[in-house]
Amino acid sequence: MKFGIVIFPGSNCDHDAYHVVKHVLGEEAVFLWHGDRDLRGSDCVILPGGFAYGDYLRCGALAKFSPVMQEVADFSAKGGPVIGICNGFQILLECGLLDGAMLRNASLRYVCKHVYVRVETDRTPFTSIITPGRVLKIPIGHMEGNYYAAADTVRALEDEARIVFRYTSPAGEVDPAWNPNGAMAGVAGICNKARNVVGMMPHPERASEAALGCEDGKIIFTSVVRAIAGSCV
Amino acid sequence: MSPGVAAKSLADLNLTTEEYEAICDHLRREPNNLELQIYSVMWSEHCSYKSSRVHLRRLPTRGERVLLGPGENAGIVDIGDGLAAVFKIESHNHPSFIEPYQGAATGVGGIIRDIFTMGARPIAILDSLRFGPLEKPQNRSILKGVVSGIAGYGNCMGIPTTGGEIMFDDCYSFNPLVNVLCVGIARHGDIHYGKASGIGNPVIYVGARTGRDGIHGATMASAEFNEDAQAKRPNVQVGDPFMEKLLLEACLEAMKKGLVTGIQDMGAAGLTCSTCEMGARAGTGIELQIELVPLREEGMTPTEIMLSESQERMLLVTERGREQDVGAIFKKWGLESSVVGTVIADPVLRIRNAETVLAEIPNRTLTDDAPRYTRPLSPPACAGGALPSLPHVDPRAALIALLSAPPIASKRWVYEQYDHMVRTNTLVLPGSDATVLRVKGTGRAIALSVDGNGSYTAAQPMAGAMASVAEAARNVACSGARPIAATNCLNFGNPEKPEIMGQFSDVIDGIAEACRALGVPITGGNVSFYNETAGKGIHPTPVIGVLGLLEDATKVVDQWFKAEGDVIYVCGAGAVSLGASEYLRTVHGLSAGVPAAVDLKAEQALIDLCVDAAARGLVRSAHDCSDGGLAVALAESGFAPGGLHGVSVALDALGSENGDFALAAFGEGGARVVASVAPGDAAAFESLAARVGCPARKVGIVGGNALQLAWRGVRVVDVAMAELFEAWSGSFARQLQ
Amino acid sequence: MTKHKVRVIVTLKNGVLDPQGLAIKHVIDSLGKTGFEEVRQGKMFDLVVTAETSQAALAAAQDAAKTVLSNPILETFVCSLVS
Amino acid sequence: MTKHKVRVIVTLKNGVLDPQGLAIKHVIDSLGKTGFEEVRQGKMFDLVVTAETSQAALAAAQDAAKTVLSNPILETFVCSLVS
Ligand SMILES: Nc1ncnc2c1ncn2[C@@H]1O[C@H](COP(=O)(O)OP(=O)(O)O)[C@@H](O)[C@H]1O
Ligand SMILES: [Mg+2]
Repeated sequence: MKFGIVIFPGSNCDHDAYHVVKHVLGEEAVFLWHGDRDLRGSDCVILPGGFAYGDYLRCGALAKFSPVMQEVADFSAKGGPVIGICNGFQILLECGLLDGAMLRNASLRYVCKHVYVRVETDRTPFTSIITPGRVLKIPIGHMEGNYYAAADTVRALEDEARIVFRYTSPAGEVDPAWNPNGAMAGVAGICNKARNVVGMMPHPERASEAALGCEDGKIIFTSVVRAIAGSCV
Repeated sequence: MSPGVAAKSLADLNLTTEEYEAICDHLRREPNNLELQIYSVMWSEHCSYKSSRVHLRRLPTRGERVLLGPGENAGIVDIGDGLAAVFKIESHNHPSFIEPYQGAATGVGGIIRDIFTMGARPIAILDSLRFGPLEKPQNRSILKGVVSGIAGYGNCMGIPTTGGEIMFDDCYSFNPLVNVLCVGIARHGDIHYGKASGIGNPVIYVGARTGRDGIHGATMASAEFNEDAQAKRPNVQVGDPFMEKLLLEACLEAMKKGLVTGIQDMGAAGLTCSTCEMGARAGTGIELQIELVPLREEGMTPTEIMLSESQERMLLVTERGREQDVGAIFKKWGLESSVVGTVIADPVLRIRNAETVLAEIPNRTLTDDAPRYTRPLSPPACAGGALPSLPHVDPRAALIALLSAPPIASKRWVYEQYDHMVRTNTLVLPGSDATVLRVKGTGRAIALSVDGNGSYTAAQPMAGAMASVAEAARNVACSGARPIAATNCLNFGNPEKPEIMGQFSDVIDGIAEACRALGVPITGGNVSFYNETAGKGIHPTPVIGVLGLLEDATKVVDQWFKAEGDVIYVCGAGAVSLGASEYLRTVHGLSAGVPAAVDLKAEQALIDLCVDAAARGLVRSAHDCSDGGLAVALAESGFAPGGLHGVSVALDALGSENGDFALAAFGEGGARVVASVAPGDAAAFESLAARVGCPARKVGIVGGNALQLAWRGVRVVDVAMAELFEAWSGSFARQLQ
Repeated sequence: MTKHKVRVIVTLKNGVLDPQGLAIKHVIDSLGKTGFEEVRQGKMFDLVVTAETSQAALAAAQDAAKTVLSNPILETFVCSLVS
Repeated sequence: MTKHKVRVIVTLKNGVLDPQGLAIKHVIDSLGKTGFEEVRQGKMFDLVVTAETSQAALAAAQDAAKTVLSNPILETFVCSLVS
């Protein structure tokens, strides 16, 4: 299957996502240019991490105006799987494809380290083969990952099981001490109502090879490969 | 001298009367004001290396792997598979004192440009920092500003900052040091140079527009600071990492498409430096149409345009007729490009405004033929003096004090602010001796470490310099990589003072000797003089970056103990001393004595052992002994990210009969590494050690929850690893609150 | 067509946590400066807009503020003409 | 003692590069919105200060603006009372 990885000016995890898709998973990967209105036949779109437009103004705020985002919106409206990682998540929020917004980390510092996230639902293409409750060790790297939404939005996310990943302790307990950025309800990742658009702050592409010390992230990519293969049969 | 050029205005330009006369000789006439300003910046210490060049010649610069030594924007070494590592270290000390965030950020931006200018894709950054003690609020705020500036720039660029070091001393309170190393990877055939070749070729300006930032930055870096440092503030440059990211991608794309004949970034002295250097290197000249330079501010004078140090700008030369192709690539990345001049046959820098010639200077007189001085030097006085006899201290308290001392305590607070994983090459995360980066598409990895020790160098410049080279090489070897090349950043006081030049000269000799002995030629570097405020200078602080090559990336070793029952060896030989040590400073509040002499033969044997043992898979961990000595190294080896490991060690086994416990536990120096070996590999490890001629003494085993040190049959230290870890891991953040 | 200067002030909505403002208040307090009850941080943009009338410039600025400069989930904004 | 509201506006000095402003202008232009000649970004702080008089509150805010809220190397500021 074919993954399309969007390059915005300032994206910097684009090549990392490409590497995992192509060289670790052995799937097809193509880059999608922000100025084009063409997803090049992608089966799944990845909005990679980085600093689109320098993250100037607000993270993700300027990227939402890129022509390619109209295509991504149409693709997702038709049920196509889309994942935003880190800055990609921020862009999905700014575009309104996902609910909520990001504030600066409670520490007010950029933080790069491994964290633990509990998978809350298997009802998204990106978690389709993960048993809910499983804890994954995946790194984060961001300055604005402090998820915020109005109280009723958070309630809706909870009620509809749209919180996909939550920061927890290694044992899977929700604990403020293991919340790296102050995110509301420990949100590390969410999905839309249709469940095909997922945003997450942790970087699974940085945890997909044994050489890098951790492979827990790979299952997120494998999940979507399986989900798409399954839906084609 | 012309009546118009008073001695006072020469002094303002940091030029001497003799230099003025030399300018008149070069030009065979008097310079006009623009020309004089251009000479002033190009002949500044920062650009011309006028005080250091006669000494730098003594550094070894050749080696089988060296593809390009000092002289271009960065050094280049062969790393096999048709690939090369391009690397260099730079200082940004003065700007970081004036405005820590922007000063450090633009320092990072500058060194990154030096790397991609050569056609290499930057893959990692390391930072070597010096601050005054954290007790002073001002030092804390400088540190915070510098760290967030490095993070702000590097993170946005998507270049991981994967290693570095931080040391503290009061001498850096008014003169923090910010040295940044960047390394990139290029195919041999893709390397580009800063040469203006091909008469008639267009000269193209790309990147940010020119504003009034940083005018006279190079001159500022070439003079002492005084109380009116604040008044120099308008010089501050603001970095735009987003612009630089676009510039990086666009330049690499243009190079890949064969559109770039020559390219150079605009760093110190901006447009002036890049135009005259590119011409001088190619034996050609550049004619610049100043009215074509894209400006950010209105009413800028030619002098301001030529001297501006606005960031994120590059100058490139393409073949005639390819201007549009170049323009299209930059446009795709949202950047402007403008033809601003032409390569000419006359070896001059000619600046015109429409038809009027504003300046015409033989370009080599600004570069190779700039003044060079053999400044008077006096042999450095041996600062340290003898060690007083030390009162007894509780060894356990001493160990805890050392582990929580800022130079030794965990730097997690710092490196968590750096994206150290982007590009997914970081095989060894920060915290271990060297940073190790895989080279995708090959089975190899490179390792890097930056090290320097101002206390050592202040006490004994030559030995201190040798120790820094040895430490950096040892750190790299601990990871299993063979050290292959080095870069250096020389931070000193005022070179017009003979004692400073004496230190400088000795440091060069020390670096030269150590680099030669360890087979790590110097491929580039940077000299930063005038690190003085109100007449008070810093310690002479050479910082050495060593690059190593790991043939098989899967054989990488880190510093952490892995398993209960593994055998602990102390490998290596050489004298150990408490002189100028962290123990003396932290526990006894003293700076006295001299560091141990460096035994380069022992260092080489130790490197061989580390590299060979890693290649054969015989070591589970290797950690060098540096600040805080053996006891600290043992504790640090036990602070494994996956969980703490206790150790039980008998220090007597080291054969330090005539010393005392403090010397054995906390003494520094010596080519020493703490290694752990699986019991089944012990015999093979020992015989390998014998073969390479490196002593390896079995001192204990990994296991338990405590660090236990025995001395003459008595258990002198027995402390829970958790307690040590708490002291070490939280200290830095606590002190910054 | 003349140039008009418009200032846009973007503030966090009431009730949205402002971690930066809190941290700044903390620093001010710790310096021993008293009386600071609350600090909230916002953004400010100075726009130079070419338009027929100042009202047209203001409208253009309002449009930019709404679509680009602010995030309706977190923020509100006010635009005003500067002489 | 009463509570006073003071607004502090911090702007970059003239001539200091404003990368954010440039990037924002670029996006506004690319959306086809015309007439935007310049965008410069600044910061805004709303302070609630307890003081005897509004003048005292203003003076306290000015002091905080000078020592904490602005960086004199790059920025200038203006404080004003808000009713
Ligand atoms: N300024 C820094 N930036 C990034 N990493 C750092 C910095 N300072 C220290 N580190 C990391 O912390 C670890 C310990 O540093 P240090 O005590 O200087 O090591 P060593 O004594 O082996 O040279 C190393 O992995 C180093 O790279
Ligand atoms: Mg070390």
